[in-house]
Amino acid sequence: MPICAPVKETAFETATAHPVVSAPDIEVQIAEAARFTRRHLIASIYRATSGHPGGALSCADILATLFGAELNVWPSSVNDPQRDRFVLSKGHACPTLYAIAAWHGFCDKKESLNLRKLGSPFQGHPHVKDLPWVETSTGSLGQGFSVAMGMAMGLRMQKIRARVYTLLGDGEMQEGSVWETAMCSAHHKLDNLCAIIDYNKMQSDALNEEICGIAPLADKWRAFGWEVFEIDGHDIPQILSTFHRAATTRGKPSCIIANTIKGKGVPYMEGSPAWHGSVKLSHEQAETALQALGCTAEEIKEFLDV
Amino acid sequence: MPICAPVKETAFETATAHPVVSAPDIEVQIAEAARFTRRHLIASIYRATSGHPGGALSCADILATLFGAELNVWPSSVNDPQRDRFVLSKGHACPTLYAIAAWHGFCDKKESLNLRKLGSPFQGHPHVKDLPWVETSTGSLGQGFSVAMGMAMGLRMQKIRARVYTLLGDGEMQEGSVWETAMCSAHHKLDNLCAIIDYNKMQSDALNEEICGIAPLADKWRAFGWEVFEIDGHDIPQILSTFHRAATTRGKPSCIIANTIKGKGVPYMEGSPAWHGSVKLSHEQAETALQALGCTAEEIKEFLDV
Amino acid sequence: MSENNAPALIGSSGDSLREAFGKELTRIAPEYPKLVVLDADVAGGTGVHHFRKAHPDKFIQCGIAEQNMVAAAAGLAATGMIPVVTGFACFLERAYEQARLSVGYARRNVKIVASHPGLDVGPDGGSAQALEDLAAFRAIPGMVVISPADPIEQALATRAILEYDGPVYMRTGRSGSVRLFNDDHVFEIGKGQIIRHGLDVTLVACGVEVARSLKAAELLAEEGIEARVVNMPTIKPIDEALLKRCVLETGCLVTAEDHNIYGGLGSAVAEAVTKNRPCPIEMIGLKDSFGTSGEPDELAEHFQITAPYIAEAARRAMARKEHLQ
Amino acid sequence: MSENNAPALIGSSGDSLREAFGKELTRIAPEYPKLVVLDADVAGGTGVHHFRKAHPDKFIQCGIAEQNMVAAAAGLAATGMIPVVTGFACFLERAYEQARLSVGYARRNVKIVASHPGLDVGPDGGSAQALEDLAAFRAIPGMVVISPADPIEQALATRAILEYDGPVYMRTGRSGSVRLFNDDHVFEIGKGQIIRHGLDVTLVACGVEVARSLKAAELLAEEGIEARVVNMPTIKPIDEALLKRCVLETGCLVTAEDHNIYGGLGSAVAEAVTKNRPCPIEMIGLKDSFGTSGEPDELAEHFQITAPYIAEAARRAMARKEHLQ
Ligand SMILES: Cc1ncc(C[n+]2csc(CCOP(=O)(O)OP(=O)(O)O)c2C)c(N)n1
Ligand SMILES: Cc1ncc(C[n+]2csc(CCOP(=O)(O)OP(=O)(O)O)c2C)c(N)n1
Ligand SMILES: [Mg+2]
Ligand SMILES: [Mg+2]
Repeated sequence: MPICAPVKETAFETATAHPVVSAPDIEVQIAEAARFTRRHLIASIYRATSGHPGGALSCADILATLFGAELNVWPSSVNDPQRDRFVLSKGHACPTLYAIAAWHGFCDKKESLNLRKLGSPFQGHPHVKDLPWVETSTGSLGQGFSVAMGMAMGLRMQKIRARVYTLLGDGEMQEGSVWETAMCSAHHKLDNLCAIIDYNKMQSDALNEEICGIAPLADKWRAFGWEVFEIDGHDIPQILSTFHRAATTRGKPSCIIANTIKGKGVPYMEGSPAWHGSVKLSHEQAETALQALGCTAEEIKEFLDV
Repeated sequence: MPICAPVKETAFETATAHPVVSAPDIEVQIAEAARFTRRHLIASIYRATSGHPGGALSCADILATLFGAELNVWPSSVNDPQRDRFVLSKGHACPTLYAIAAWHGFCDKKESLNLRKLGSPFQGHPHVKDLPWVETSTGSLGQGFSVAMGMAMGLRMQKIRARVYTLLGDGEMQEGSVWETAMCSAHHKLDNLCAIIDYNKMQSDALNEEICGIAPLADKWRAFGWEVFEIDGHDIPQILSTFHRAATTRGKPSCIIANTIKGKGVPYMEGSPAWHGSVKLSHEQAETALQALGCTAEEIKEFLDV
Repeated sequence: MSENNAPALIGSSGDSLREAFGKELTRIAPEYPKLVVLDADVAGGTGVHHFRKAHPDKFIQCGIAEQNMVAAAAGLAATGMIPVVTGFACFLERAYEQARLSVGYARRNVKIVASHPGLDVGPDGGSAQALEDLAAFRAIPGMVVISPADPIEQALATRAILEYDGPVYMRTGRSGSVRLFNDDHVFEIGKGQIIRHGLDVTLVACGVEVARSLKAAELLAEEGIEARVVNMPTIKPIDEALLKRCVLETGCLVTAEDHNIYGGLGSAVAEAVTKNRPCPIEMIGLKDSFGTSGEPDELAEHFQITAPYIAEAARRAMARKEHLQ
Repeated sequence: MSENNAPALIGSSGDSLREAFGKELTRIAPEYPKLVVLDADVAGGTGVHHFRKAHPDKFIQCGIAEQNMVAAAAGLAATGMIPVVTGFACFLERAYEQARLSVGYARRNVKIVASHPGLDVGPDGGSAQALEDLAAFRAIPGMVVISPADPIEQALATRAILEYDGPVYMRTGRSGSVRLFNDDHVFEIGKGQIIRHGLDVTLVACGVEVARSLKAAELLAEEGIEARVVNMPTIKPIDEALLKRCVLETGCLVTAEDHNIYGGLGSAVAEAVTKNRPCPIEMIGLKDSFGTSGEPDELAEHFQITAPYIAEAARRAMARKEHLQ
């Protein structure tokens, strides 16, 4: 397993401060974290014999960037009221969250491979119990977003300048409560709230447009009063700069529509809803995936030997 | 009580046919029906000692037009599978529905004044039981719209060319399930579905924009894939022609945003959310309201003597 | 005319449970700096208009969007606030799954306070009469479920739920209510009380049915039957010890609630009784039917949950007890 | 690689309850021309992918929007269709209030069929394990609630709910299930059956707990205890007559369900028993706790709802019966 030091293990910084590393440096670090994240999540889903690889892979770059450069939260500050919050509203992608958390030292890299097992805190969907850095329990689409809005309100009421980030799926846009939250957040001018949509064009069964079309998505969010950014969700510099623009948006919440590829990084999964979940990866499939993600034979052995 | 013959007591017509009366004639008849409706609902709410007059008055012209010229449903055809359906999604405005139904002979004018009483089928919110012309039970905002969508699907599956109309409140736009239905109806290209929004700018407690802003409303519906018409919801010729345009829209559902005045027709109620509900009308208030609605002293006595 | 022609809001009598709740919450708010109240455009009906007026900065208007409101409350709680979510009982059911996951499963310190429960909403009709809320919320693991009987108890319960750390569902009520208790009344989550002594039968009730059970006990007393009356404001966790004692001492029970007979107080009592010492139980409540329009008292009569029916149930329970012996 | 590298879907074994449901529905569909199936993007998990394939024109994809789906089904029913709403049990709770009003109150002929109930969803974890669905839906007036025990019964129940005119909530299951019944098995809404004879204690179970209760009876038999086993696939309306008989003949009961001990089968049985002839009841189910990740069988063990725990509960129930005599 590639042992890389986490990007930040430093002291607590203020809500608006960003790590003082030069841009290219941090981009390289984030890319490395994203690579680790993809490998780790494939391994954990393989070991679990079930899970949702497609939507976990599509958001790896987003989460790597968020944890690598945007969130002012470190293992030492998980209980600090001043910390930024991240809510994984599309809870089924938690292997990505566990992986990036492991990368940054919130949990043990090896232990967090113990996914979906009885007694493990790394449940099939994120649960607050036993994982202090999981901000709320999710798994039922739509709810995490509403909870995140409540957090943004709570922080503002307590005059805490931290920000709240939440990641939603595009299929999740079909849940009505998402639009309740969108409307209410805009009404309350929650500019400390940022929703990122993992726009991978696919949901559980098929393409969004086959199941229930959500286009034009940006128009919807604008009509609901949000500042909207449309980006390539695998372009780390673009994600970074968009987070910055979102953080400086005043008077309304920000929505980042991140165009992504479901299964990104594992060629045989890319662009196929079949890999949404709950799928069981064979040893060969996991191996092929890790090869595609650049693992050495030794790393593959370490990841897959249970 | 003004005894006027219902506009239609004729035989059943096809889904697309409109009554063969000249335009001015029908407009006069609808205006008369609307006048009756407003008087009747004030009387029934007065007698019930509770109810929601504001939002009942704002939709009187819309319902009078719908029942007077658009819906191919008559007392003799309430069980005809080919009939058009009307769903009052903002169920608290049912005194308007009961009044226009009484006007058209679906129920007894006098009996339908017996609102909200034990044993009366005219409950505080519409219920299918004992009232065959009530198409679904409503009262919980948002649900009627979803039910209407299901009806539109059911009719299409059975190759019935009838149309489904539903009336929603503007406060109701805050319910997430409304946007689920909006998205799903557009996806399924339900051009036999027409949603009318009673845009009276007010809800239970205050103005929409104080509670939770819903503007820009037309943009929202367009972004959700609907054909949108914005009209004056008290201008009968405009309502009529818009129904016609909606009925000829193909490939998508139609949304008519009807700008209205809450409490319309009763000056002291107009523009005040205080008259939303559940309010008790004093005898004097009811009298003043009926006077404003052009009732003679005799008619007032007949309406208010319990 | 508009000024002095203000509408008379229905049921805003000072002795309703919602008023007791709203006023007490407003009064004690300064003691709970993290308290925040959420509303979905029905503040005028839940009693929290008092709170909004006094503490506008602690009042969050969510619009007509109960799902978002309940999950948002979980988010507020996650930041250390103490959110009190208010609404009409039937519409709060819209957020059942949010109450389950974001509140219950995450075990957030959220208080859901529901007015207009049971037949209480009266003329609005069956659509608005929540007769399944106690059952639904009781089934959520870890959720405390409370239904006080009078304004004094409602006020005490209001403080108690703020003191308690965890998810709570509490009923209030819109109708004018009978005052049953004095200022020295004690409310403790999980505890019921014997409020009338008797050894022939125990009437276990919550909410509006407590007053009716007391009346039933009077009717029975006229026949020489000594009915014990237990006020059981906490439906979950139910006071098993007290029930055990009542079964031992009176040998049969009647439960009375403004709720479906399936899943609410009656079931909680039946579960406890069959788990400990079983005895005959007769249940008063709606017999798996929806409500309809009418005044709450008329409806109570219509659906047979008033004192005479409770008394009749007591006679049946006693007859069954005899039969067993 | 993409072609022959197709993912293996978990739990799609041919003997799961969802498969039995999905296949039977597909098979008998031609007999019910008004039948229509609704899905919220989980057809692959509920068994109705079979139906979609065979009858695409009778399949409505609603997207991930359970609220709209359930109320839309009411609308379809209003036009004379027979809608079968499918989904995972936990997510169908999202539409609880729609089930209450648009389906239950309007009494529409809608069938809500929920897969992944209880601990059945396993590794997905506590968020997805619906342990309160029987309680919540049972509380809705007029709602029939069913939880079959094996594929044969599931298939029979599938036809039975289509024949029945009114709202129904029915569980299926994703895990491979034990086959208990032969082709001559009979399922009738509202009827339970004695599937093993015995006079010492009755084990009343539904769903996956029926097989476990049979195993418990075997364990007990080794000790010379003759446990009767009752399969109770209809939780509502509960078979009161059968329960009465069991109480009379065995004097004590154990209930077993993959559900919270509050509000489900155990409560339904306790209500019926205390209403008729009371007796000791021990309840097996989750003790008011949420689930967690793990394989269903492991979880059943962890939460103590397997055969040894049922057997132990039977011993407790019998001891309490003795004590009473
Ligand atoms: C309310 C709810 N309904 C259904 C599900 C089941 N489910 C889990 S993931 C999923 C598809 C999600 O699609 P999307 O949001 O696009 O996620 P992604 O593509 O990023 O994996 C569904 C339907 C759920 N989790 N929550
Ligand atoms: C789900 C739900 N929540 C709350 C209510 C209570 N309620 C009844 S009417 C109303 C205001 C509705 O406002 P609007 O839709 O604008 O109706 P109108 O102004 O036409 O009367 C509210 C909040 C309800 N009926 N349903
Ligand atoms: Mg997607
Ligand atoms: Mg309005």
